[in-house]
Amino acid sequence: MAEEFEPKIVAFLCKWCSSAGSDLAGVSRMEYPYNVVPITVMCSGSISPLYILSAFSRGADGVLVSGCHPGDCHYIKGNFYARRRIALINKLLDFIGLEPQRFQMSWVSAAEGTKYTEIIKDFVKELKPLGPQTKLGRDL
Amino acid sequence: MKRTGVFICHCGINIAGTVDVKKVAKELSNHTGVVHSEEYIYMCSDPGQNLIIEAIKENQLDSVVVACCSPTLHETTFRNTVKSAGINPFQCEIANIREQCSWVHKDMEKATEKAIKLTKSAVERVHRNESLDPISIPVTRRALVVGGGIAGIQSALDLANSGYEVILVERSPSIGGHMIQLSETFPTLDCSQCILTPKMVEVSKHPKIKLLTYSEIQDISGYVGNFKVKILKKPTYVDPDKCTLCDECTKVCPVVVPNEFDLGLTGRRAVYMPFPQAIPATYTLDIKSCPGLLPIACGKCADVCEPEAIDYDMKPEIVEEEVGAIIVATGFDLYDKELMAEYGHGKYADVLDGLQFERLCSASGPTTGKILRPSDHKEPKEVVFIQCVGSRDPELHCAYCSKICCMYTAKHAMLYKHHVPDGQAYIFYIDIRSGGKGYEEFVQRAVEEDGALYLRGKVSKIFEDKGKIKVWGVDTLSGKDIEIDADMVVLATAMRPSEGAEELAKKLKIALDKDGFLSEAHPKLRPVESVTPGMFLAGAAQAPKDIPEAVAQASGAAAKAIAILSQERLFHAPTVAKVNVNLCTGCGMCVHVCPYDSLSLKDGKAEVNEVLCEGCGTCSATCLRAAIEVKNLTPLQVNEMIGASLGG
Amino acid sequence: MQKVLTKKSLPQWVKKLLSYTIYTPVEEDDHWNFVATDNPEDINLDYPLTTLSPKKIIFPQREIFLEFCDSTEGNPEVKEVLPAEKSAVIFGVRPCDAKALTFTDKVFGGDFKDIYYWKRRNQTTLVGISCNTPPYTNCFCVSVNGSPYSKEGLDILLTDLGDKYFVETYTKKGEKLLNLAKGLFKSPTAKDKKDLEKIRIDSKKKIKRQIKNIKKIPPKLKEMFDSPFWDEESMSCLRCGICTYLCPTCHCFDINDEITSSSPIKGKRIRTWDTCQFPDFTMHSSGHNPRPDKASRLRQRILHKFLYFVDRYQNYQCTGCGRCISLCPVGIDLLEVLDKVRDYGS
Amino acid sequence: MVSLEDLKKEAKQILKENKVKYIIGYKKSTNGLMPVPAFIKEPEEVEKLVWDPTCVFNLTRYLVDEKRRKTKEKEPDERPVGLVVKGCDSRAINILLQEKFINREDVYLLGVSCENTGVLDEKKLTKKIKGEKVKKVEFDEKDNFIITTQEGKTKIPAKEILANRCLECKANFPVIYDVLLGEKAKRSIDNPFESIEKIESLSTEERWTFWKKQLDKCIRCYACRSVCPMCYCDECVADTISFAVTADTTAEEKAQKIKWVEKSPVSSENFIYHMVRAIHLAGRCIDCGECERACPLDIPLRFLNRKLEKEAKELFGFEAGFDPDQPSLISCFKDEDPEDFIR
Amino acid sequence: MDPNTYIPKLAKITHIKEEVGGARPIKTFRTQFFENNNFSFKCGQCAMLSVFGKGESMISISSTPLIKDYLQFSILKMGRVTSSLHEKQVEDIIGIRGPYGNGFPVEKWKRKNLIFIGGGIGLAPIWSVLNTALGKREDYGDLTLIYGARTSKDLVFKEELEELRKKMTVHLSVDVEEPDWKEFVGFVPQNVLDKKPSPKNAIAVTCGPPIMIKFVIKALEDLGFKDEQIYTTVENKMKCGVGKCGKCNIGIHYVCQDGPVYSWAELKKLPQEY
Repeated sequence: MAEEFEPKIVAFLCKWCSSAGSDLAGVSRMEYPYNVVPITVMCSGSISPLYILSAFSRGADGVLVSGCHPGDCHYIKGNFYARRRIALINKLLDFIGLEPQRFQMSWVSAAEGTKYTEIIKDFVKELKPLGPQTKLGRDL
Repeated sequence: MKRTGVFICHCGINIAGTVDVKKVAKELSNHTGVVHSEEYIYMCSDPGQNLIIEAIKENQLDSVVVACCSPTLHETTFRNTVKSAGINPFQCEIANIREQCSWVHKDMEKATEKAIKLTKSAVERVHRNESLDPISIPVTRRALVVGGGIAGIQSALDLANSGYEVILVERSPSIGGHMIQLSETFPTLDCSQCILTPKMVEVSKHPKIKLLTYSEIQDISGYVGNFKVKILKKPTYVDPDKCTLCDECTKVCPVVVPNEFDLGLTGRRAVYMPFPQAIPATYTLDIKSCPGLLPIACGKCADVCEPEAIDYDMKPEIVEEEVGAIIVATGFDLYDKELMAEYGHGKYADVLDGLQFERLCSASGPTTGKILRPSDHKEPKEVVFIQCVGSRDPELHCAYCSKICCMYTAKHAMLYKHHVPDGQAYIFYIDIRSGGKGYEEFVQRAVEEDGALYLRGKVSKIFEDKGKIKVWGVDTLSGKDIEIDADMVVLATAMRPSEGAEELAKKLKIALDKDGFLSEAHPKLRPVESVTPGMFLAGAAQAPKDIPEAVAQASGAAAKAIAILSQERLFHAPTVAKVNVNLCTGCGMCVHVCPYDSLSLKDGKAEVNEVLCEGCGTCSATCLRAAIEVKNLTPLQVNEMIGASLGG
Repeated sequence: MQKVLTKKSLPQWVKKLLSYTIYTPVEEDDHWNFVATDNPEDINLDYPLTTLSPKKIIFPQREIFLEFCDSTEGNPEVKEVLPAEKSAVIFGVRPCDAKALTFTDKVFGGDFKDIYYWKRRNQTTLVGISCNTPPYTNCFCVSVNGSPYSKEGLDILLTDLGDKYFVETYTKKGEKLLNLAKGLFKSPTAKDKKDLEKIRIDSKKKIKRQIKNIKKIPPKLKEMFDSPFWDEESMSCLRCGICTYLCPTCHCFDINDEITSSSPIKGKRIRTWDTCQFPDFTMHSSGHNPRPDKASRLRQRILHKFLYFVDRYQNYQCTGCGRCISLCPVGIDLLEVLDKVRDYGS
Repeated sequence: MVSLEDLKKEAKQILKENKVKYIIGYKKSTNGLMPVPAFIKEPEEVEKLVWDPTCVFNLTRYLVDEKRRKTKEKEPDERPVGLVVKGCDSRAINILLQEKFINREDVYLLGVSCENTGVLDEKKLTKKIKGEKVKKVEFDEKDNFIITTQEGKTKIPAKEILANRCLECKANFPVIYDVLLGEKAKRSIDNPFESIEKIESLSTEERWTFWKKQLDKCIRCYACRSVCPMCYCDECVADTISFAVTADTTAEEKAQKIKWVEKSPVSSENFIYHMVRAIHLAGRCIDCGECERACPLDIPLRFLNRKLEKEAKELFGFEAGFDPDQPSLISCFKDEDPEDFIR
Repeated sequence: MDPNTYIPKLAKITHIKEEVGGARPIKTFRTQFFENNNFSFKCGQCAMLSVFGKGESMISISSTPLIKDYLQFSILKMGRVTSSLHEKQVEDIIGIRGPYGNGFPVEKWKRKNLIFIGGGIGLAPIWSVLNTALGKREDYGDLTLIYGARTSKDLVFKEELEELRKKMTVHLSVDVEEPDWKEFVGFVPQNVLDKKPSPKNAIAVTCGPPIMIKFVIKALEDLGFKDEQIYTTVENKMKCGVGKCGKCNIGIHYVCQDGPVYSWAELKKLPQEY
């Protein structure tokens, strides 16, 4: 039997909420799939659409962007800017025909270890049937 | 190419139990730019740290990655370690292979693979880290306290008594806040005014405290250690220096408006003193209710004022102050009665809220301490107290618990019984929360000594019928329907952030939580700090709390402020934004998005005020030209980290 | 060798050539392009002009030179990557585009032969089609020593005689293609030859656009290097790469390493087209740029084609295809510029 | 009706009065149907100016060149540049003002209204008239163009030869100008995003197939960004070389230029390039359609920008280029911005 | 079949010397090929150095062809490739292809006096000719070096220059005054005018920043040098090294093949696009 496809996910997590929330998942020993590799950034507002495109270009099967809930931003309003920016890139990715499941955004607070766990579990579950992302992957 | 050392911590079996640390070390030793790679059982231990120091010296390392637990735990530890070995602390990065890896995965092979990616990602980042030195800034050694309630008073006094100048700004004509309205306080039942007024007097007399009442914060700029504050001093139209407190003016004033101090149970004139012990002790002409100054429509008060203290030409004044730290103690308001129509509050005169009942009980109150119905001035014989009005009701009102209502309702029941020994107090409650020193005993006393009847359940209907307030409810313990013909109903309404707190928070750039209270920097470890450096929180502005808690937090905030003010210079994280002027076109989009006003345009190029910048990087993601980036987490670094995270 | 081939037999001939990769002009969204096909019926010789010339097959926009892998252990591995060995036939090559290849032949030849170019060049047979009517509004091949039935660079030239093609072979490669389907080709009759002559004379006449006195242009250009003329003429230029990328004679390129992994370093060294119209083309890494503005870049393009190349290889580096004129997004008209050059100062 | 004579008169006047450095307008081409950009310096040259529905170019792009030239000059001529702008072009002016790329006093805008029509699509027109030389293009006010060729007059319904963008245009007259020629004609577009909706209605895989086929054609001649008035960056993030280099630029800085996009014109890189361009134009693209027109391979690039224009409108109520004082799309937010896509 | 000119041969770095530190560092590298070291070149020629993953850079060979054991390159850290070359260590492997270009016509210069005039990193190509001349000392007349840099720290081959004084005339200069500097202070062209080399039977070879070359040539002309007596090198962007990619094209020349060495007489005929 062929080995099951294991998607590669890059998760951009803001330092104060989502990264702390995912740490909490760790502290609470909540198990979730290993497919995700997190990159902690200061604020979801600092996530440039270029990062997302770069991740897909370098072969990510899925990309997650996660920040503080609206109103909870450590930097007051960074996540509001992120929400706009990410909405646009999300629409664009969908428009060019990337499977919508491959790009997700979430609000995960420092207390939501469980939510983070659930998000990753569901993400992996949704990505598996899609197989590898080859549309934007760099093929030089 | 940098010479990087990689150190992988076993964390006992916490990491090594799931991650093949030897394999990680081996894989990393082959990574470009890594000249040393080893693992050890506890990197954070003294021997572990020494191992890093030794390796740095032996291999002339110029950068270090420690693969261990979350950077929130030991980043500082290891940065200090490398510093002691002569490397700039910013040349050390942490790969979190515990919380993000070993603790959440079981399959050793896969977890090891992920740990390698995480560590490589940190290596790629550290390869491009700049050596940075903290940014040093001078400190203005004065403080601002916003809000003159008990929390603000306590903070101001603590600061002043430590030798720092304080500017205390209060929006109403007198300090004292809600505490000065209370009759007695739980659990000791000592007189609220008696314990507060000495502090208020101390504030007014303190040489280090500059008190600005009837004043509001208009604008704030600057940063920790160096805030510039603009305070709007509203005109009182009464010169306090001339006023002799003769009270002639109020006698002639033709206007009567509800008295805020008595929560509308009494009236006051347009020119008034809020309450007898008001600090500052002076009169205020309330311009909103005065028939009009320009042109003078009435002028009676001025006519009778012998010392000519009434000054209709008084203008708003902007006071500018420079301070190093700010304590926000803007307190609370009670939940708007308009929103609580189902309890008949505001509709039936004898349905009161907790604060109104305090005034009824107070010797200085409208009834001089007699508990009488507002409607007919009769002594109520049956009083229903209802807890959790507006609190703990996520569907319709506030989701949170207002925390103090259980205690003050018990106090109210007790005070009522003391005033009306033949009366009966009924208390509807969901459950009783009486955590706190002497609190549980206090509630028991209300039940046992003062016969308060606790009914577990919710009130379903309140309506007036033949001079009685009918209260229908259910006792969920017995399952029986309850109907009480009450003479008075007292609602323990929810505490809300005080009106205007949101607007102030925006000016101060302090985040609000979902309920509108001011957000602390960390719920456990930094409960009195706001997310904005140099700004601290005290009292009910942050969350519902009782007097001792408010006072404790106020002192805590003062201590935190003193920690800043006691230093000559402060140090600010140097991981701030920097502009590539060659690429910047001066479009100003970054200036627009910066939450800290740290960016500005100068000669058509963006410029960073490093002291204000918190390094969030929103500017960098906004810039279309990649002309601005945050040091040590640049797009190049993130891009390389993406590559490493995907195993290439 | 001269033959005739009935139009109906064309697919049959192509069928015999299926061991080759076969390219033919195909219409896609309003423009024509050379596309590989294995269906003989797809061959279309009645088309205007492809947007990109067959240069893109011989000298593809992207060519992998080598693959490398450099880990921290051991020596870097470098692997030469050569074009696949596969003979190809391009049908429907316009004479101007074929002639252009004779210029790139010169550039990619010389002391250092470009083996990537020559491998593709040598394994490709070019089957041309005469332009009985100008395929493009801006055709001017006649002005630059070309003709609508030029054989330069071609292995075979077909001329449409109505129901058949007049077939001429000029090389062994061309003859080989005919020999694969000997039976289909007949010897031309006298009438065929006469028809051919007539069509050819007519076809030249039909070309409307031209440069008068082109010989005067190179000496004029030599004097005009420092002229403000270039500033004026380049005002509307956008510094895009259309004129050069679409030019069948332009050959400039860039070489870059493109990596797929940074540790170990894995990647490819890749040649891509480049153009003198891009500002970074000549920019030194110090930031110094010998051709810093649009004016100097437009001048370079014109001078290279109508002066330097002439001096070096005794030919204009232009075959009169007209692509740069028709597709310039701001309507810069090469012929108008050259007219102005010729008349400049007089 | 825009009168060419009025335009010439105005142009002549401002040149005579030395009010402007020069005027960027349209003149007849020596070749092809469409007029070409004209840079008029002398009052007598004004006669060259033309204006009719074949004036497709967005001339605001030349303000980028003008600014580059000006920064190099030691004593720059501070007079404004005269510029002929259509409705869509004028929105570009607003964006350039919004982004402080130009100051209002840098330009003297000769606004021309498209009134009830728009500009022609060269390719559509060529097909209709099959190689004949066009002598005159008029609009008969009844949704038809009258095309005069040597063969005589032909009447063609506007819808059949108007540029695609004009069929969905919301700015048929200039929104900012110093002089306005023609009427501020009201007109209604049934569905301004009709073309986009067609693609949106495809399935994900169909959309992918569509775009893959289109973007695989790209030869990275960069005409799309060269012709775009919004692509005025000195150094594009899609470039692999550092452009904005001074003597102080360190070798590291140059060496560390990120390669978001490789130079190879392969599918993945073409996609990233065009998506980066689209995302950078979000809230800035004013739908002048120049990228699509300039593309030698007819890639429908306008759809990418148009899609984000649609989303900006629908999600955030944002329309670019109508108000130079509003913050740009991604440097502002509303509390109620949609977040239904966020978990 | 013709060799594939684009494929570099692997070579090991055998020696690295830091010549200049600071913000514009220069390092000298010596390399040896893996397989047969027979790489014959003429002085003044260049080679294309590869760092895999970064690209290629055209660097002039600063060693003399008389030495067969190694190739020497002195490299100023400038961009992507040179930066990564600067990160290389001894034993690291790079790619080299070449040699490219015309080289100095040293054979024609026999029995002439040679004056070398260099600025900064411009000494690198001169170094090759200079050492060739020194190696065949009897073939040439007087040898003079006039060399300068911004500061004494920016001079390359500092130790070698001291050795050189024993064999030929060496005039050094720095742009601005500095303590302990006993030689000329000022720009190289001024030093040329100060030292007044004689044009008689002489060839002047100058190399350095474009602005320096311009004024050196002017100074030499003032001293009576004829156009044919002045040689310099042109440094244009190069990618292929074999006259095809078009980047270094000036007029009918491709600098990588037809240059980089030009006499002033030849260079004058070319458009000023370098």
